[in-house]
This record gives sequence, C-alpha cells and structure tokens, in this order.
Amino acid sequence: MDDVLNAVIAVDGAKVSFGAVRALDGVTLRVMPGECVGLVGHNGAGKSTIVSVINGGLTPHEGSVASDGERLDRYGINAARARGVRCVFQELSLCPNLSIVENTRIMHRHLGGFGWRRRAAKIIETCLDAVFPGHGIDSSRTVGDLSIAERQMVEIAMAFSDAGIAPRLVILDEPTSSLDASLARQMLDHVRRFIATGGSVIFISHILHEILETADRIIVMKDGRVVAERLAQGFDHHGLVEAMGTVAKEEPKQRSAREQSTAPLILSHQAKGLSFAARKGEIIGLAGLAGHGQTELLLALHAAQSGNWLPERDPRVTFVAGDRRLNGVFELWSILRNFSIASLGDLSRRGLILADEEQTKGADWKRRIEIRTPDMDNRVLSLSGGNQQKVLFARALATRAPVVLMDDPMRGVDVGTKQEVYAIIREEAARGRTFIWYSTEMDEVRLCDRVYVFREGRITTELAGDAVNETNIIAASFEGIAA
Amino acid sequence: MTPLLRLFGKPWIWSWLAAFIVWFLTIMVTLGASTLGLSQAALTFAAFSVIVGIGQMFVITLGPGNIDLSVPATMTLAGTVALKLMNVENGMILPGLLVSIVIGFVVGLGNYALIKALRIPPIIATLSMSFIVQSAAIWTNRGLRIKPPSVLAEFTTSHTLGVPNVAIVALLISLLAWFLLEKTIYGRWISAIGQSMPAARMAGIPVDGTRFVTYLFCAVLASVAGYLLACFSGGAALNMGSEYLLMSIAVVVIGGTAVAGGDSNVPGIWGASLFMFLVVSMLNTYGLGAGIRLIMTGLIIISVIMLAGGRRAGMR
Amino acid sequence: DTSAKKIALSNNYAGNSWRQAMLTSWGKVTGEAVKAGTVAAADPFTTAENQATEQAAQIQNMILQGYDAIVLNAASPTALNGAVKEACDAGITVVSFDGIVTEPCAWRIAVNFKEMGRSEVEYLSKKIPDGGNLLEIRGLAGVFVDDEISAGIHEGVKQFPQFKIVGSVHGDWAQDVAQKAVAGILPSLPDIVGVVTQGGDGYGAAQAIAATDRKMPIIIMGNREDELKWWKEQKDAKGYETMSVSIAPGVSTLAFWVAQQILDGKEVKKDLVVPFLRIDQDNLETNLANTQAGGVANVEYTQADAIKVIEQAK
Amino acid sequence: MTFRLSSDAMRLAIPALSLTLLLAAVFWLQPRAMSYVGLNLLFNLAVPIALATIAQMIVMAVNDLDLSMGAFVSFVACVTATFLRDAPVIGVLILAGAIATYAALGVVIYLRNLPSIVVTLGMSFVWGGLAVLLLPAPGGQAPDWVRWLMTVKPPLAPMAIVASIVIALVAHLLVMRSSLGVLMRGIGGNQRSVERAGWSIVGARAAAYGLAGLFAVLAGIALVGLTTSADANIALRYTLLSIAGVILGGGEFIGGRVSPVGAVIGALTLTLAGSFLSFLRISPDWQIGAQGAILIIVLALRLMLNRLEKREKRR
Ligand SMILES: Nc1ncnc2c1ncn2[C@@H]1O[C@H](COP(=O)(O)OP(=O)(O)OP(=O)(O)O)[C@@H](O)[C@H]1O
Ligand SMILES: Nc1ncnc2c1ncn2[C@@H]1O[C@H](COP(=O)(O)OP(=O)(O)OP(=O)(O)O)[C@@H](O)[C@H]1O
Ligand SMILES: [Mg+2]
Ligand SMILES: [Mg+2]
Repeated sequence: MDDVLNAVIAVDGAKVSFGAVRALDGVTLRVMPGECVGLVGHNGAGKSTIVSVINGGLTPHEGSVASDGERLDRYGINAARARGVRCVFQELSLCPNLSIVENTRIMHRHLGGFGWRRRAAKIIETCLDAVFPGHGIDSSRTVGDLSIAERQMVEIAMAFSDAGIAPRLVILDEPTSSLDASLARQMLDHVRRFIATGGSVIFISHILHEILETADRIIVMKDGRVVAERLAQGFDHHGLVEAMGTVAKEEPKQRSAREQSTAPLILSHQAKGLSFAARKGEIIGLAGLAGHGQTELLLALHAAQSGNWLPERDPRVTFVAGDRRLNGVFELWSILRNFSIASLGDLSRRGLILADEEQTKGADWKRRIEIRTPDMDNRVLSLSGGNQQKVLFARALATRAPVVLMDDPMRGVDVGTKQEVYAIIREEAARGRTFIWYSTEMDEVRLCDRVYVFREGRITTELAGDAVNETNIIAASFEGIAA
Repeated sequence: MTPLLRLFGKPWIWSWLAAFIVWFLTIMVTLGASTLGLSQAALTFAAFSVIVGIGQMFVITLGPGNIDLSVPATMTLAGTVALKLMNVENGMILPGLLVSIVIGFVVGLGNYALIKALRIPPIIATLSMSFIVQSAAIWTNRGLRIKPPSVLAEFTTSHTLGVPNVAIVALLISLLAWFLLEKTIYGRWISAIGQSMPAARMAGIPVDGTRFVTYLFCAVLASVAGYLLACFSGGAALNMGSEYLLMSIAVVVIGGTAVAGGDSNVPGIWGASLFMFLVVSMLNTYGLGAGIRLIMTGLIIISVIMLAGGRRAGMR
Repeated sequence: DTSAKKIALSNNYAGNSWRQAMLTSWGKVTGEAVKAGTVAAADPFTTAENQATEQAAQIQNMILQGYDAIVLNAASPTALNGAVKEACDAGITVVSFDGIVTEPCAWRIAVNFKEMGRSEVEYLSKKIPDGGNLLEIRGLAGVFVDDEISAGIHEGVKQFPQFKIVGSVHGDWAQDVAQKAVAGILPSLPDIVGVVTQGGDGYGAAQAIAATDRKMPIIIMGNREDELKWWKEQKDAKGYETMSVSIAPGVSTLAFWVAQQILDGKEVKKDLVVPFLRIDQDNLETNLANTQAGGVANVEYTQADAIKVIEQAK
Repeated sequence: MTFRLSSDAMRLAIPALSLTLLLAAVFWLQPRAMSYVGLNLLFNLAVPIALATIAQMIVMAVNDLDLSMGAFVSFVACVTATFLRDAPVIGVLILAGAIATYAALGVVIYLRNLPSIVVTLGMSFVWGGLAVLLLPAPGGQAPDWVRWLMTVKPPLAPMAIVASIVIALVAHLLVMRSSLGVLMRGIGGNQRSVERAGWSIVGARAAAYGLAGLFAVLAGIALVGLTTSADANIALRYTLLSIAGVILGGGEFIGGRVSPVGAVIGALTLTLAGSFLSFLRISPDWQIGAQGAILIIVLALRLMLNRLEKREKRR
C-alpha cells in the first residue's frame, strides 16, 4: 500500500474505449521515484493511450489517477505538468514553423516575461548539451529545417529541460525510432543518469534490447491489459517476446550469401560518391548515421522511376514511407482505400474501379499481414501507429512494382509484426523483387544482401555478403571523422 | 444507426434542408400559388451555379489553397466569343460550343502553367489569369451584344416535362461528376492529392497530370456555363460572370465539401445552388431592404454551416 | 491656347456596354482633338476592379504624371474626395461626370437622376391612368446613382398614388442579374402593370417575364440596343408601347470639352447639368438606327456644344 | 561554419528585393515620383492595405482564411465616417463590439470545428449588410483627427513611409517576438502539440482573431482618413489584396509561416504595381489584363530569387 503513497503516478483500473475499440481495459500501473519502467506490447496494445491518461490528455472513462498518494479528481494536462510529468510523444510534436527557442517557449508555459528568448535558449541548450553531447544543433534554427533525427533529439531534450518546475516523470513513447545507434546510446545513458538523480521514466520501445538494458521494471501490455510485470532481470529477450503474446520466432539470421552478381541489373543511379546499382531479387540496405542522405537517395530513385504527368500501367517502383504522417496515410480515408490506392491500376478496368476485387484484395492482405481492425472500412486513423505502418506495407507489396523502396519503414512496428514482415520481404525477394531498404536498426541492416553506407550525403562504402556486419558498418559510418 | 439518422450524417443534407425551408417560406406568401413558377425559376438559375460549382468543387478537392478565381472571366470570354462566332446562325451552334470549350481549355492550361511553372499559389495565379481573360473578352468584342441562334435560345429557355432544359443539362453534368468522383481512379486520385500531396506522389499517383486535368475540367465547365448563360439570357455581356465568383465557391462549401480538400460531394452542390437562389427570392418576396437582405443571407449561411459542420465534428 | 495641355480620363469600370460606348466616344472625339492640336494628350485609364480605393490611387498617379486636367467618372461621389483634393492642390483641373464627386474644388457635369426616376412614373401615369402594381428594379446597393434614381421613383409614386410598388429587387444594372432577380420574385407577385428600371436591366426583366405566362407589363427601358431592339420587335408585333431613358455615354466627350475650356481660361460654373437622353415611341426607329449593334443610344458632343452648355449655365 | 540565412530572413529578402526592383522601375518611368510628395502619393493608399494585410496575416497564422476582410473594412469605414465623428463614444463602442465579434468568430470556428472560409464568407454578407444599413448612399465624413493623422507631414520622410515602418515594426514585435505571437504561430504549425503543452487554444484563437479585428479596424479608420468619406463598397477589394499581400510577402496559407514585415512590403508592392502600370500607358482594352500580368511577373520574380537563394544555400 505504501507503494501508492510514494508513487509519482499511480493509475488504477483505467478503462478507455474509442467507439467499439477497447484501448484500455482496466490498467493498473505505478511509477516510483528513481525508477525506469519499460512498457512493451504489440501495436495497438494501448501503450500510447495509457501515456495520454498519465499526461492528462485523456480522462479515463473508469479508474483513477493518483500522485504522491493523493487521488486527483480534476486531473488534466496542466495538473500533470505542474507535477513534473513530461512527455515525448510517439509522433513528433514540435511546431515545424517555429525555431527551437520558440518551441521551448510553447512547451514551458510559465517562461513568459521580458527576455524570455534568452532564458529559453539557455534552458534548451543546456539540456541538449547534457543529453546529446556534441549535437551541433543551433537553437535559433527553425524546426522544419532539421532532420527527423535532430527533431527527435530536440524533443527529447525538451522533455528533460527544467524551466521552473523540474521534471519528475518523463514519458518516452518510442523516442529512439528515428535515432541511429549512437544517438540512442546517448539518450539511454542520459535516462540512467536521470534515474540516478531520483527522476522517473516510462520508456516505450519496440526495440527490446534497449528496454532490457535500460528499464528497472518491465510492464507488458496486450489488448489493453497488463499481462506481465516483473523486474527487468526477470526477463530475457525470448521471455519478453513470449509475454507479449507473439509466438517466439528464431532470431533473424543473416541470409545465406546468395549468388547475386549474375542477376540482371534492374536499377542504377549515379549518386554522390560510389554509384548505386540494384539487381533483381536483391535486398539492399542503406546504412549510416541517420539523416546522411539515405532518404534523399530513395526520393531521387522514386522521382527518376515514376512519372508525375501520366498514369502508368506498370509502376517500376513503389515506396513505403517511414514518416507516415507526412507522406504515408490519407487521413480522411478508410483503411481499405489507403491500402488500395497504389494498386488501383490492377483493380480497375478502363479507369473504373472494381469494388469487389478491391474488397477481396483488402481482406486478403488484412489476413496476410494481420492488420488489427474489425473492419477495413474503418478510418485509417482509428488504427494504432504500428498498424498504420502495416497498411503502408501492404499497399506497397500489393503492387506489381519490381522495386520496393523503404524509408525506415519499421518505425514503431512491434516485434511480432516485424518478424512477419521480414519473412514476407525474404519471400518476395526470392520471387525476384528488389528491396532498397533504409533502416536505422542494425538488426535490419544485417538482413540485407548488400549494404551501401552513407556519410554526409555520399555513398562511401559498399559491403556485401559476409562483410555486412555491425563492426564494418559502424566503422564505415564514422569513416573520415577523426576518431 | 437508423436510415434517418444516417441521412442526417451526410454533409449535404443540411443545404437541402435549408433550401427546402426557404422554398416553403417563399411559396407560403402566396399560399402555394407560386409553387410551380418558383420551382422552375429556382431549377433554371441553380443550374448555372451547379455547373460552375462542380468545376470549382473538383479544384477545391485538390487541397488547401486550390481555388479557381478565373471562373467569371472564363464564362464571359466563352460566352462573348461563341456568340460572336455563331452570329445568330443555327448552323453554327456546334462550332460555337466547340470554341467555348477550346477557350476553357486554353484558360485551364494557362492557369496550371502559372501554378506549376511559376509556382504561384492557385488563388493568385487564377486571379491574375482572370484579369487577362477579362481583357481578352473586352478586346474581342467591346461589350457588343449579339443574340444567340434561335434554336439555342429556344432550347435554353424552355422546359421538357416541366423541367427546365438547362437543369437537365446540369443534372447530366452532375451525374458525370458523381461518376468520376465515386467510381473512377481519377476520383480517388484527386481525393488523395487533396489529403496529402507528398503522400499521393509517393503512392505513385501522377500528381501533376491529375491536377492539370482538374484545372482544365473546371475551366471547361465554366466556359460551358458561360455559353449556356449567354444563350439563356439572350446575349453575352462583359459582366455576366461576375456574380459567379462568390457563387461558385459558396455553393461548394455550403454543399458540404471539405474546404481542406480531399472530400467532395455532388448532391450538396444542388442543395446549395437552390438555396442560394431561393434565399434571395424569399427575402425579395418579403420585401426586405438590401441591408437586411445581405445580413440575413450571411446569417443563414453561417447557421447552415454550424448545423452541418458541428454535426460532422461530433461524428468523428 | 491649350495645345500643350494634357488631359486624362479616370474611369472606374469598363465591364458593360455603356462604359464601352463611353470609352469609344472618348477615343473618337479626343483622338481628333489631339490630331488637330487642340490638346497635347487625352489618355484614358481604367481600373480593374471598380473600386474607389483603386481609383483614388489612379488619380494620385495622374498627379505624378503631370496631367493638367483629369476627367473623372467616379466610383463613389465621396470616397475620392481625398484624392481629388490633392489633385486640386497640385493645380489640376478636375471635371467629374456621370459618377460625380462632391469635393467642392471639382467641376460636376450631372444628370438629374432623381428627375429621371420620377419621370418614369409620370410616363406610366399617362399610359395607365388607373394605376396599378409596379415592380422596381434597382441597381447596385450602396451606390449613389442607385439611391438617387430609386428616390426619384418613390417620389413619383407619391405624386401618383394610384401606383404601388409591390416588389423591389437589385439587378446591379446587369441584365443577367436582373433576369435572375426578377424570375425569383415574380412567382410571388400579384399582377403588375409596369416595371420601373434604372437602365441596363430592362431586357433582362423582359426575358424573365416572357418566360412566364404573364401579360407583358410596360417595362421602362434604358437605351441599350438590345432593349430598343426588343421594344421594336414588340412594337411591330403587337403595338407594344413604352419609353426608354438613360444618360448618354457620350457625356464623357462633353466633360472633355469642358475641361479643355477651363484650361483655356474660361469662366465655368462648378455645376453643369446635362439632360438625359429619352427615347419615345415615335423616335424609336431613328434612335435604333443610330445605335451601334450591341451598343447604347448615344450623343457625342463638340466643342461648340460644350460652349453652349457653359453659356446656358451662366 | 558557413553563414546560413535563416528561413525567416529568406522569407523577407525576396519580397524586399522585388519591391526595390519595382520601385527602381517606377522612378525610371516617372522621375517626379522621387520626392517627398511623390513618395507620399505613391504609397499613402498602401497604408490601409498594409493594415488589412497584417490582419489577414494574423488569421492566416492560425491556418484560417478571412474572406470577409474587405466587407469588414468597409463596415468600419462607414462607422468611422458616421458614428465615430458624430458620436465618438458610440462609435468606439461599435468598433469595440466589432472586434469582440471577431474574437467570438475565432472561438466559434474552433469550438464547432467549422471551416473559416465559409463562416467568413457568411460574415462578409453580414458586414456588407450592416454597412449598407449605415450608409445606404455614399457619404459621411472623416473625423478631423483621423484626417489630420493621414495628412500629417512629418519631417524627413512622408507619412506613408513612416506609417508603413511603424506598422511593420509593431506587427513584427507582436507576431514574431512576443509570447502571444509565438503561441499563435504555434497553433498554425501544430495545434495538437500546443494543446498538449497546456495552453488554452480557445483563448489563443480568440486573441488572434481579436488582434486581426483590431488591425482591420485600424485599416478602416486609416482608409477614411485618406478618402475623407465612406461608402458601403469602399474596400471590397481588400479581401483579395490582403491575401495577395501576405503571399507576396512570403507568407503561406497553412503551417503558421508568416512574416509581418514581408506582409507590409507585399502591400506596398501591390500598390506600386498599380502605379507602375498607369505610368506605362497601356491601351484601355488591356489595362485590366496588365494588372494580371504584373502580378504574375512580381511572383515569378519571387520564384527566380528563391531559386538563386537556394542555389546559394546549397553551395
Ligand atoms: N482516437 C482514437 N480513435 C479510435 N481508436 C483509437 C484512438 N486512439 C487509439 N485507438 C485504438 O486504441 C488501441 C490502442 O492504441 P495505442 O495507440 O494506445 O496502441 P499502442 O500500444 O501505442 O500501439 P503502437 O505500438 O502501434 O504505438 C488501438 O487499437 C487503436 O486503434
Ligand atoms: N481525435 C482523434 N481522431 C482520430 N484519430 C485519432 C484521434 N486521436 C488519435 N487518433 C489516432 O489514433 C491512433 C492512436 O492514438 P494515440 O493517441 O495512441 O497516438 P500515438 O500512439 O501517440 O500515435 P500513433 O498514431 O503513432 O500510434 C493514432 O493513429 C492517432 O493518430
Ligand atoms: Mg503508440
Ligand atoms: Mg499508437
């Protein structure tokens, strides 16, 4: 019982539903001072929803929130912030049109008064320096001009920053999804430092080793319920996956080196640095630190291979977006329409859409890739982030395009799904499809036949076969930096 | 959900409801004696708003910032040039129609060229274009009024089974528009572009081609409306389109099409067009002064959107 | 001697046949005057959007361009006063016509619009002594001319109380707008014997009424060629009678000559009046013959006409 | 480190350059304009446009669009020329009420989740109707102090220039430097995150609309000061002009990207473009078309400079 008295935040029996969807079905959860709680679960398990409850953005239909032993009846965003609850949301939530300093002003409501710019700059710079030493981000820059990784860094630093009310509980909802390994490392180290000074953290991630090494206690959620809760030592990777309810599959293995050099060349591009080429049936990885030109190459390949003026019967490339808000989902549409938009050419006759075939194909892919929804005619935004990502995958794979471009597409996708998708990719590649895959996760890069490593907008290294391993990639990523 | 409730969920129902109420209030002044006359007049004049409104709706569906302000000037140019070409000869009706369609093509082409090549926001590009088109109209005939060929004048002003012929034309165009939007790939494409242009591009949609066709379509519909209007009102005038600038936008948005793009709706255009005509008739019939009349029109528009818009927000 | 003087025409609108006729007359008459060396230049300028603020800017530009006189058809009788005052202060002669300005330093060539409205009702009272219901078509709300003519019509109705205005719509002086407005109100109106108008809208009203099975009332016309032609057809077919009245677009040329006379040092009264141009049953054919297809019945003025008008005002 | 132009500075540089080019062209065509009086004549009518443009810009900063700007400025002009002169207290009350109405509109649009375009379209009829009721025929007279304010001859620079600089400065402080300004632009950029930081969106939107209303009221008053009297249709073109001004000044329709100084420059550019045309003496038939052409040219210039700038940046 004194658990509750000491807890920074204690949620009791929270229930939330969105229409027919039970997002939370009686969740009880405590966060003690000086503790990092890991929160894992499949896509749509309700993690982000419990986050909304804790940060005051969502009032549970049933259940209560207490803090420091005091039950809070009128709990809201401002009450949460006053108690030092801070949040890094799953989707980036800075104002892209404002500078970093101005965003700091927005985040800290009580920062006003004469000379706030100077104070805000000091606050955010101090914090950036603390979390990401050597970050090189100028606080007067506009957020829209930053790369996605830089934005995520700013947002993380913002959550740890102190402008009067010190942060006591920082919630990190998949904060590392756009960070490369070294930046993620820096952040995790900072989390440990923060914990050591008595702060609390709720850490959500689908990258299980991060959770395992950083969290003190791990809570596993499934379908809106807490299904397991143990100290971190009580879990290993395998056990965690099992607790999440995914049938534990074997670790992704390096593909057996296939004889690829004889396959016909399907795509080549004169990028900066080494030239880029792809053969039929290859899985090609684009690696390197985040934001060093990988996405640009994908966009250039897409632009070069697809017309903007005339419709094409046989698309040559298709694209899986990572930044789904920006260039992925169509928010007004149903899941089905979001899925079918890229393959309408095959689902129509003389420009007329064949509704039945669309339905059938949609149902087929819903099953194949396990999109969690009662009805493909629901709006796409009713899906959790990971499930939206699956829809985008299905959209691309359902086309006949021989080349699939993937822009870090596994952001926010849970382990089970990832395994399924990896399997599909391998299967499709065996059938002759080419995948060009930018990823910030080493595990994924290792799945590739061949890897191009990027550094400052140019391809610096090409690795193939057995040479595709962590050591080589990291070495190539930092090549040229005085180390 | 019961069927009735579902009906109230449709964004277009409110404009229809408003049109009906206003219609009812107007005919009650004469205790129903004016029913037929008023209904026919409403259908006739709504037809022109419907035709230009549909074009405008396609453009607005392309997403925020997309709008075609060159509609009135295009109507004027098409009407004046076509009537000048036909020069009261019945044999020239088809060439006249063709020429007005070509004019629509050229204006649409110009609009999209400005938008695309010079990256000018559509609202400014089409405004600039409209000035040029208006000048061209002045230059070609300096306000000359030529009568339409008799067959055409007869056709546009008479009825078939009590329904005005222009309304039938507008209905056919509406059906075509509905079909395009709901059943074809093109309809999906413009809706997708309206929701997110980058996403549409990455989904392999030929974005430029689609937008181009849409601007063409809008300009062509405007020129056809100009052609019909000039014949209907017995000659083209240099200012004949000016009313349709606000009108074409108003009927689209009152009709329940999302102003933010991506979501369009054809029945609403009819409801809104009828409403816009009937509300002026009603206020005229009740003998209200211009000031009061304007205020009432504004308040009614706002109430319609409050009912419709508020509903949709709740539906989500 | 005004051979070195430059005159500008500031026009706020070119979008209808009346304004086009006005510009044509201006071009014709001043072109000859420039060729003859009477004045050095007579340039016409038109604003794009028919707005007082735009025209004010135009006048200010004319000041900068160094014109000696500005002939002005104003978008608003008062909203240009600031700009007109600035022109006067810069020593520029300002002559307004049709759309006149109230600024005292400017000259005004006015039409008695009130009388024009009143005379319409007076005419009807002669044709239909028993009186009856009237439909009024007004111009653009909030504009001076609209208010004046309408006031005149209501004065006329007071004078001839056998008439009653049962409906009033705004036709914006455009025939398609008038047609639409009339078609909308017509079904709810009782029988009407006459339609009082402001010009440019008679043909539209006729079209709207012809589309119903009502008896054609007497529609006062506004001197447009289409109106006159329709009247002629009706007259030939069934002896239809009406009258037509409006201001002649050629009044711009009178304003030009008045400006020239003032620049020449003539003493000219600030307020001049020109009669409106009225067409009746008997002179319909002559006027129709003189009117360009698609144009407006017109009178152009000479220097001598202007001198006569100036003399009469004294 | 290489020198990097911030995107805000770039947003400004381009409109400023096009204004300079246009001004040079005007001076070349009409050297007489290069004087105290000449500059005042060129620019004094830009003052109310600049104010209206700022108002429109504030509405655009929160991702909305005000189609009633022209009608509202006309209405204010009518109030100024009648009540504000004859019964100043009532006049001030009416104008305060109008600003409050604007603020209320902001609240209603947000709370009911309405498209601002439609609501303001409706309001444009309402304001127009009120204006016609106030002044059925043109008339009224500017209060003396307003007239004085708009015709004052300050030393060194003419009123039009001084006023434009003051407007730009005040708007810049309000929109770009103050906390309220950051909040308003933040709403345009990402409303959800502003809400999550604990701000009241209703309050911020009310403030934005109220501020826009205030600037529009100032525009109406300034306009009457120049024209000396009002009519119900006097400023209808301000709706499109103000939108064009914001765009010319580097603002964008959505995303909260605006620039007050740019907006004022945009308004000046638009006014100047009109003068440039009348100095060119084009045939009457094509005078209207030329206004379109000049808009296109000025915007194309913007594109060209934009490209240059980008190339510069990439280097
Ligand atoms: N606003 C909403 N409207 C409808 N359904 C919602 C809404 N928000 C969440 N849901 C649903 O609630 C469930 C829980 O979603 P939540 O986002 O919390 O999952 P998650 O565990 O964060 O998943 P992910 O790992 O993909 O982020 C999902 O089924 C989702 O579809
Ligand atoms: N008011 C809303 N209307 C419609 N959809 C919503 C709404 N709020 C949230 N959603 C959507 O429901 C899903 C789950 O919402 P949640 O609040 O859990 O977001 P999240 O997990 O932080 O983000 P993500 O979308 O990346 O999972 C999200 O896709 C979100 O966009
Ligand atoms: Mg989540
Ligand atoms: Mg989620």
